[in-house]
Amino acid sequence: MWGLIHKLGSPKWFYQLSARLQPWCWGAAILLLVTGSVWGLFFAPADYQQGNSFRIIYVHVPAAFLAQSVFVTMAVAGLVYMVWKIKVADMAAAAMAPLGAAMTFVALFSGAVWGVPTWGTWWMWDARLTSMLILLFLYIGVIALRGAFGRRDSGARAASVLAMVGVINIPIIKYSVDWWYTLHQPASFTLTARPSMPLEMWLPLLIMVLGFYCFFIALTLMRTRSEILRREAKARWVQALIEEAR
Amino acid sequence: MTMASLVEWAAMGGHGRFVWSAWGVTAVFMVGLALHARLERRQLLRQLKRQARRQTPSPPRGPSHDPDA
Amino acid sequence: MALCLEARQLGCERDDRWLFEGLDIDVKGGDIWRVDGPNGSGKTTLLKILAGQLADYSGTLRWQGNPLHRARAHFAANLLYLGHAPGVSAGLTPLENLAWYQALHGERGSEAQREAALSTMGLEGLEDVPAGRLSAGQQRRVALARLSLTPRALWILDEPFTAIDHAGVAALETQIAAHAQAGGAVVMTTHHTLNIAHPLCHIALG
Amino acid sequence: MPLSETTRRVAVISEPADKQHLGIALGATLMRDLNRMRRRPGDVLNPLVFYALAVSLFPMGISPEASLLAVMAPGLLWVTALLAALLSLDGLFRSDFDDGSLEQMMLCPHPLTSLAVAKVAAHWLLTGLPMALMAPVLGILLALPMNSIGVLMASLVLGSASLSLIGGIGAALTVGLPRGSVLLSLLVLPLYIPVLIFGSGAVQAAIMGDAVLPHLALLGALLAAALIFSPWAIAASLRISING
Repeated sequence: MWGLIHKLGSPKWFYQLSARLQPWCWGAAILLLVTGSVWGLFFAPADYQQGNSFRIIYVHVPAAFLAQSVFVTMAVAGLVYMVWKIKVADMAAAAMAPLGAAMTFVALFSGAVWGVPTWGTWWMWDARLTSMLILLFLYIGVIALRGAFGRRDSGARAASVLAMVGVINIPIIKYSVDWWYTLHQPASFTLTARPSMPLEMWLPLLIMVLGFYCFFIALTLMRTRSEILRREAKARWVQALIEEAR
Repeated sequence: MTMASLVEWAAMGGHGRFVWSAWGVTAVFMVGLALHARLERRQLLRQLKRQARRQTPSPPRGPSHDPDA
Repeated sequence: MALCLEARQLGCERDDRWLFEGLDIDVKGGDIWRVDGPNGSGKTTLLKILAGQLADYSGTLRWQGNPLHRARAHFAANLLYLGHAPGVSAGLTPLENLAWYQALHGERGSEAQREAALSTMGLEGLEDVPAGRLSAGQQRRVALARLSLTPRALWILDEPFTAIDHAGVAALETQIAAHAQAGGAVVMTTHHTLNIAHPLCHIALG
Repeated sequence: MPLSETTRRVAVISEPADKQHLGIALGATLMRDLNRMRRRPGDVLNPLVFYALAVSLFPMGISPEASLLAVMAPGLLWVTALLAALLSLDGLFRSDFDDGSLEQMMLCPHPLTSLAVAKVAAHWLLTGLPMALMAPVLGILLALPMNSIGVLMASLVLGSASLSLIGGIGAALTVGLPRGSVLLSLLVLPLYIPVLIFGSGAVQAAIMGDAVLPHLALLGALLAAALIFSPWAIAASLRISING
């Protein structure tokens, strides 16, 4: 077990493994995203209440899922880096943070736009949108803290601690915001309280969610590989790699 | 798919503005992130090559032009 | 039991640059180790690693036979560390500083003990002056008063002579020599030419 | 300078520090901070003056109309208390970090987590408690109904303890950074939101005559969670900042 962890953790081995994995992920991501989009935009029936603005769900929900799972993944990668000192885990955490922040912003923007036809205003302090806004601040905090330290591995460790503290607080924040929202607007319409979506609406959503996750994996692999090259530039295997690329 | 039905579909029953702005922003971010990652990688490789070239004076290259440079 | 702190293949990498590597050090009772090297050669980093303050180093560090991170509390009870910053807080008087330092190691101690320690460092009459108003040398002396106040087997001193006048330096050198003769161990760095009546062991860095 | 004991052999202490020693260390660290603040009252009074000043700005910004202010009083009192606590967090570890006392705390035989709790307790006694005692006066300024004054104080006492603990993590993470205080608020404010929600919720419930206990119970639960997790996070962050 110990040998496997360290072999898995060696940047060189990860670099080569991800080289093989990456094209498959990109292929799957593009395939899933295209089919999901076409299905969601063209063929899925419009919602009887909201009409076509319902189609925003095929972008909003996957982005919201991804925003939260990227933060959790980042916290787990931070824990792996802090406990087992595996540098690749921290490189992956550093690579995925901006992606998570971007997905949070996308979820926030699409959620707000989705609310316009139903609520008539651009911003509505809906429980889920508020939690998403706070999640965006947590992302910005982690990214800003990572960059604030002179030495890279101090910044990495600080960002890992903050990601772990943040991930413990996400359910607490979500619960308190939901409680706060129901206290002040008990009866109003909430976006996600969907009774049960019919299959032809729900299936494209599943495909889009899978597409978003494949996109996330592919992009994180690519950015982690760049991070490996940047941090291991002095290693012999990187020099050899550069040599043969010249 | 006549032109008329295409325009009618794009209008999305009046909600077109919202649907396309949401999808548009998502597409911009995802494509932007992907392109940025590729650009970042290409710049990094070029920078590493320059450093490698600076440290080890490379043998005088023949007339063939280096495609990557 | 005899004091022994052994380091095997000690190495430290800072920003892709190896400050030092492959260091083997055996600190035993009666040793005075002096770490030499130009500025920025990692002297302070080495002392911080030996004091158990920095964790990211390569190689092994053992205290009384078992790994340092497992025997941390026992090791800390026998360690007296003096860093660049003396560790004397400006808002408190020297007596309060020493009282807090003793309490940090679990000893309540007595006012008389602290006054005696301050007077050995030539700080009579300044016991109740807030440390913020003392000079750098006097603040350093308040920190050095700990050497006689709390007897510890292992001293790790990072440039203890900074801002100390000649008389103070001589007194400190005799105190260090006495500590080594009494069976204690000292690991120190200084740019000052030491003349101590005790054999010195050297570690050259950089 | 006579060297009194030259012949005494230097003994290697073997028995580990027991509970009684830990109590001495924690008590001394707590008293040390209280003494230091007694000498420099500015550090204690600044957050309180800021709290009073910020609260009295709102009527000028909104309207002197009592009924309007009364609706917003719980939220305003709680948000300004939160910002005042944030203001005083920066100094929590900074002076110890600069003069080297933090190094001594890390190298003493006692766990850094318990010393961190002692530091945070001292900070709470010097900012959280005085603010809770001062809040009723400011409540009157904002025409806060009288029946909710007691709950306001109780929620501030409970809430400010969690604020100090969670803020301690941010302070420990940014203590080594030159312009750390701006980053500190960016890191800590999102984590303050649950405490703010249940704190001001308790006061609003008291005004409307609803049940107050669930709110205070949730504040207590947040405090318990903070007491469990934040000392570990503060100690880990201090070790990172020391090496930084």
